[in-house]
Amino acid sequence: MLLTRLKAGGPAIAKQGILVAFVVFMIAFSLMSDRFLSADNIMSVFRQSAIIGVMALGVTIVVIGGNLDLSVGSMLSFATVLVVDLHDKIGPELAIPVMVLATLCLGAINGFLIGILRLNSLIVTLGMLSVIQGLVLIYSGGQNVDIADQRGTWFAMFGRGAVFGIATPIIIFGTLAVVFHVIMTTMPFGRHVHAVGGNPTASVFSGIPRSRVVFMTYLISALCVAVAAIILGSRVMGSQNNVGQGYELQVLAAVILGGTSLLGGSGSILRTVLGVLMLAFIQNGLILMGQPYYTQWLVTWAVIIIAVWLDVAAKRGRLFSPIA
Amino acid sequence: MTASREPALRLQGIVKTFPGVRALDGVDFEVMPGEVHALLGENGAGKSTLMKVLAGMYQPDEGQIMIAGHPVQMTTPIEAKAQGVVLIHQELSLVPEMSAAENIYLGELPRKSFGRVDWATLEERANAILKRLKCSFRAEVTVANLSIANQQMVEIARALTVDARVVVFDEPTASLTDAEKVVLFDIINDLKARGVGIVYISHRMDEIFTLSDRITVLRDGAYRGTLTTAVTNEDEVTRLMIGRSLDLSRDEAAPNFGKTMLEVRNLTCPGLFENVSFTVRVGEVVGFYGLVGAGRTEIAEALFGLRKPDSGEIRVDGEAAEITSPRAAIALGISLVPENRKEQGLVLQMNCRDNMTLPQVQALTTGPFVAQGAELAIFDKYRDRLAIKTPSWKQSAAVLSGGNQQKIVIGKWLSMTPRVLIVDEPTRGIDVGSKSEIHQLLRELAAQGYAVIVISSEMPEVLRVSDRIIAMYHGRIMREFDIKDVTEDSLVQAISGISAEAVA
Amino acid sequence: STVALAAAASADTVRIGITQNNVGIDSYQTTYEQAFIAAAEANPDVEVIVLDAGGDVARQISQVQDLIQQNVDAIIIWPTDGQALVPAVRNAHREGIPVVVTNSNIAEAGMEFIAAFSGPNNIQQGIYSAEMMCEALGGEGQIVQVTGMPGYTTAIERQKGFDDRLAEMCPGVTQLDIQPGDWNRERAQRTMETFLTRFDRIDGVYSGDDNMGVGALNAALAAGRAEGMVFIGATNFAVGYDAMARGEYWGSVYQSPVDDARAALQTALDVLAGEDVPKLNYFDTPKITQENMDQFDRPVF
Amino acid sequence: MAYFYQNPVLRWLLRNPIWGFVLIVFIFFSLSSEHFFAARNLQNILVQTSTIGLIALGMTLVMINGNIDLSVGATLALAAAFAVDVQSWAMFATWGNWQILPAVCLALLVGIFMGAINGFIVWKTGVDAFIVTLGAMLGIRGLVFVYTGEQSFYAMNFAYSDFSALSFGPLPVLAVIFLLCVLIVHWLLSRTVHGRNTYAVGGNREAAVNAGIRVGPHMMINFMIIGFLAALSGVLLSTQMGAATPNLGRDYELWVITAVVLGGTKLTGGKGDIIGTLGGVLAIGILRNGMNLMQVPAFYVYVILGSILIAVLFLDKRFNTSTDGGLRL
Ligand SMILES: Nc1ncnc2c1ncn2[C@@H]1O[C@H](COP(=O)(O)OP(=O)(O)OP(=O)(O)O)[C@@H](O)[C@H]1O
Ligand SMILES: Nc1ncnc2c1ncn2[C@@H]1O[C@H](COP(=O)(O)OP(=O)(O)OP(=O)(O)O)[C@@H](O)[C@H]1O
Ligand SMILES: [Mg+2]
Ligand SMILES: [Mg+2]
Repeated sequence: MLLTRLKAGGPAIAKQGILVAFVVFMIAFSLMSDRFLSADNIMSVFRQSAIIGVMALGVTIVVIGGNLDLSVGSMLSFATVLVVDLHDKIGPELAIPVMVLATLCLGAINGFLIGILRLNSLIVTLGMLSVIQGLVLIYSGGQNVDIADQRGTWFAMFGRGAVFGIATPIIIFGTLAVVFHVIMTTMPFGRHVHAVGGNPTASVFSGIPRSRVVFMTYLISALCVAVAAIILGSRVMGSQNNVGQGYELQVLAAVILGGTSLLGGSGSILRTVLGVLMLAFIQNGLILMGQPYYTQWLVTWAVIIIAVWLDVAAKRGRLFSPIA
Repeated sequence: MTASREPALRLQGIVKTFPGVRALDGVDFEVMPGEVHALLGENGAGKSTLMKVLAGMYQPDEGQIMIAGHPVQMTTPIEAKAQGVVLIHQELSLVPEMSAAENIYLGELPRKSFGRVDWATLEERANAILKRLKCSFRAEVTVANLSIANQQMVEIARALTVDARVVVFDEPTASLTDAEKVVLFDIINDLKARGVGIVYISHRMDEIFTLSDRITVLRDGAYRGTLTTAVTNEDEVTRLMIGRSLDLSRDEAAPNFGKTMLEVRNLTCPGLFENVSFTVRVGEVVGFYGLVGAGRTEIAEALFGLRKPDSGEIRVDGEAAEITSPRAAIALGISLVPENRKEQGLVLQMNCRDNMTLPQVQALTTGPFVAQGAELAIFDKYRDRLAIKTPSWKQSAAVLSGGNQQKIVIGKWLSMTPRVLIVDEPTRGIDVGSKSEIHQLLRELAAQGYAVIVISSEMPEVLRVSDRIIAMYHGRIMREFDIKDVTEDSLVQAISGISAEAVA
Repeated sequence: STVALAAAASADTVRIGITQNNVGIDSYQTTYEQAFIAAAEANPDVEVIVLDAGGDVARQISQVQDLIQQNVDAIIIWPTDGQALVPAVRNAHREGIPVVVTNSNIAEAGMEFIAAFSGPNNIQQGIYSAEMMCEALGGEGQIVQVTGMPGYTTAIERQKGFDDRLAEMCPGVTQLDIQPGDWNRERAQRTMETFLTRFDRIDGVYSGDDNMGVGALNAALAAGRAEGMVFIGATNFAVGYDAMARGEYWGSVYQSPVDDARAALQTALDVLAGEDVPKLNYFDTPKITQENMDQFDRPVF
Repeated sequence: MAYFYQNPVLRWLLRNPIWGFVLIVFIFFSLSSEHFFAARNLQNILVQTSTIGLIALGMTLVMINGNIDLSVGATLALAAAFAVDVQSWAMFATWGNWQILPAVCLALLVGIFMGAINGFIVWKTGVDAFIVTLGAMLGIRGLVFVYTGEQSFYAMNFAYSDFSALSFGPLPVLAVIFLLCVLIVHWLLSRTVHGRNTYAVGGNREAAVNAGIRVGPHMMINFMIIGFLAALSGVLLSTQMGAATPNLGRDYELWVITAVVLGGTKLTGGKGDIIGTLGGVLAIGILRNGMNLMQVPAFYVYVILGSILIAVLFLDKRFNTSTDGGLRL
């Protein structure tokens, strides 16, 4: 049925392979666990996915611009350790801007090396992943940092608070998603990012400041990490030196699941949100069903491939690749 | 060609649809052994699509393919090859990092024991083929280092590697020089003499009439008819193709040149061009004519801020200009329609409208947002003006036919309303109708007060659009002709360096 | 972390190499390293070479090779994996270099090649936690468990000790589910949130360390369900100690990285001095609960 | 300066800056650590390099193809688990030391099979290899945990771990196997039709399809080769440990890719060679070893390693002027 529709070019809905996969999967899970679709659980998953989600927004923009950012994981460790550590030392109203600035500096280094010097983004951000991890450890001396007075600080509102009954992390994530979606779809900067990612040469021939655009994508990515760090630090009220370890791949998986092409030039913020939610719901749903962690990994494997496959197949108009 | 013989190839009722496009609508086509059958049609008429169906790259929705009287299924290029069908692609289909020899024998490298490549045999055979094609380079050279023309020759060389039944040439001459064309035609005649059926796609009427035995015309994916070359004429073909006759005359309204808009003095980029000086006035079209590799593109790149000249001066509208980037050039009112539309002109996965407005998107805003209405207006205007064939502005540029892609790029730079418009090979791969429209457009633009530079390797083109022609050879300006004084002979001499001594 | 104290290495200076599991992954290991270096600095006759395997077994094996290559007098290993280090330890043994294993023990097959083990008993810690849990719940209830990083010895041993002892001692306590928290507080918090959605009644939570335990506590507090829930951890961290002081956290196992590090160095020195050292030197890791916590210093990490 | 460019050795080094870098760190560590330049240590470096190195050989093929394989670390762990566990299967109980043989064979087959799955999915679905193998990285690790039940396996038979201590003359057997694989893969890539097709598929996939290369099966073969090499690497690693642990090989994919890119292979495909890759893995191996010997503090190792990665990339960019033909892009 789906197949024949795909073949026929299909209605618009079938082209949103990821959306189809998402819906199918949500239905399947809700049949298997009665708690899955409860309001509480949905809110809880939304809240949990905010940290990865906010980072994924930034990385989506980097990837549309034709690059990768694997340094977000250790950058998150850096930013969280910094904001939590400074919280008790200089107070949250100073800690936050200092941390944001420091994180933006790291983003600027990425942007300089990749945008201006044109070094390969995968390796640069891999190198930065290592460098930043080292910097965190040197900064903290390898010790965990904690906020002493967890109850009495307004810093708590970012990770634990709620406005009109909606958890702040969800509001932050949602707002950023909408803002970035608007930037990417309706503003010149978004067009420039698409162009640079799609064809850097042609972009330069069109007078687009390619270096500056790429530089900016890394600043945005760093900014997202800083926001994620505020949510994380406030939620946990403490930080380990390696809190963000491995997040880079989860973030990337979400971005890819959202259908953003690693080749650059195409992708969508809103679909990244879908990708983030999908990964979060898989994890949540399988725990609700009492499945062990390795089953979660196996299912994630299958879901990633099937969802992206549907997406690719829908765009191509046939299920299997025509390559012999 | 006796009628009793089976056609080497027969396509019947081929239908192929893409989302939103019925690219082929029941096309019939046949080629006899030893026949050169030309396939004609406007940009986007479906010629390349038909040939890709034949070569197993696309699956037809309906219809039948028969090779030598037997129905066949072409599900992959491998099968097509096995059936003796060779397709020389419109867009180069080469691996740039590999040698010419490897590219020629791609997919069927000669083997020794243990699956090793038999390099000696490979290079011997490849060199023999290149020699037949009178190529000056050796088969060992890496393709990336070859000029576009030579890359085209490598592509053509593939036709000679297998015992082909049918060879399809899809616009093989788009980037060849006249000398190379002559060689190609010899090869085609040679194949023909050996009984190979040949499909020849081109937008150049002279070639069609020199080479072909029959002409089939497609229009909007539909079969329009087949003519015998010997008993038809260009006008009839053109009418079948675009539904009207072409006016190929040059409007002889007295040109009205204004002030000097662009002045270049002693511009030098060692190894590429040296001591180049010229001026372009408002209302004037200056044609740069030369062989491929003469350095014309490089001059354009320098004017557009893409290349740093060693010395020399550029003045725009009387003022010395420091052009360090395309951005700066655009700010000065310079537009460049680049030579290579796919690499330099388009963001392929981007839609047509966005491609067209890309250089000005930052200016086309209401508040912080892109004014999409204004964009659409621009797109509509140039789609109509250039007769761009696309189902909607949302279509991604990647799936447009080659000619329509070129038109998008031209539209993109025209919409900038520049003071100096540089077009590099503007009509490469464009159908006769649109070509004549573009020529007319360039003349009109000049009349409206643009200073226009046209770089072209086609003599009729420069002769038709230019007010002045600058002939280049090996990075130097050999001679400047006023259009009234130019003769074909003197032009040919100038660009082949024959008059070099005379001038120096 | 590096100390080359003996600038002019005298003849009676001993050179001891240590390769640690993954410094920086948590405060325990970092504090351990600092304490180890401090202890070495305090002893003028000791020169130490401090390496870190970053959690990678293969890298640790190469580090052992590199230490053998440098002809150190003794090697201290904090195994990333108890099984996988056996051949490396055997090599060192063959080269005549005594090996002291620290913190988490090497597999049975390697015991004959080591000079001594010094460290806590993780299985015993799991047992202690089970006993505390049992006691706190009065032998009845439903609990969940948040474990460390899957596949790592410490995590496995604590879980094993806990599971076995709980089943034996308290058949009335059921474990609803066990999910990993990866030694990561945020991850543990997430896991606990899902537990809270899934189970209407949770009486107790056992976490593989206090860092994760506090994550679980945070989740329960946020859901307003912490009241009456018993939180038990292991490796008492400062956050856990504080939560205990506030009465939110029931108990843990007190384990001092400083003791751990000093014991390891001392054991190595004893071995080198030719003293008769027992094979297994467990240092004491007592239960710490709200009742007896004033007998313990607040952990420095 | 002119001499600099004419000397063939120097010119070669300029084109392969990673080997220049290997040379520099080699000399640096030789001068600064008395333990570095010793036969024993050089053997160690080779053995330590072989783990990442073997996978890097396969990764070179896959990356020249224009693909990537992120699942190698997990495949390595799975193969190691099989290699160690199968030895103790009851059916081989009477085989003595020969029980190692079926275990190793099965482990290698598992590696090939995992590669085949990745390759098949890439071929049939047309989903980017990055995505397919990112999923597999998680999934295969899941299989490892299912198979091992979270436990480490150890080889009862010491003959297994003694194997890694064998040597041929001055070379440890693991180094010999590694170097042999280097030669074979180098031969495969530079001399055979399959090797040349590898470049063609990566250089211009569409052209390769048009030319009638069976691109799908071709890519699948390369995935099987990297699966095999990852499994071999896992087997060799498990002989060094006499055991297999479920977390074995975590992050290896990143190091492997780093080494291969440092060796000059393009992520976009079409360019690269084994000599460069060998330089890449040696560079990382020597750096790691040298920093151990010089007792660089753990926290600084991260910073130094990362910075050097970026620095090498920078130098490579400087020396290998790109193909934009002097355009200011
Ligand atoms: N893959 C595709 N997807 C969607 N539309 C396509 C695709 N390929 C071709 N088309 C459309 O099919 C039509 C025929 O294209 P084709 O390339 O065959 O034209 P052509 O006759 O070769 O033109 P030209 O002379 O410009 O090369 C065009 O409208 C083009 O946009
Ligand atoms: N036969 C050749 N041998 C060596 N180099 C060549 C050859 N032909 C061209 N080149 C070089 O390749 C580069 C690109 O040539 P291309 O074919 O693009 O022509 P061009 O210089 O851009 O000018 P034109 O616009 O006249 O074609 C030029 O810089 C030229 O020097
Ligand atoms: Mg065409
Ligand atoms: Mg040119």
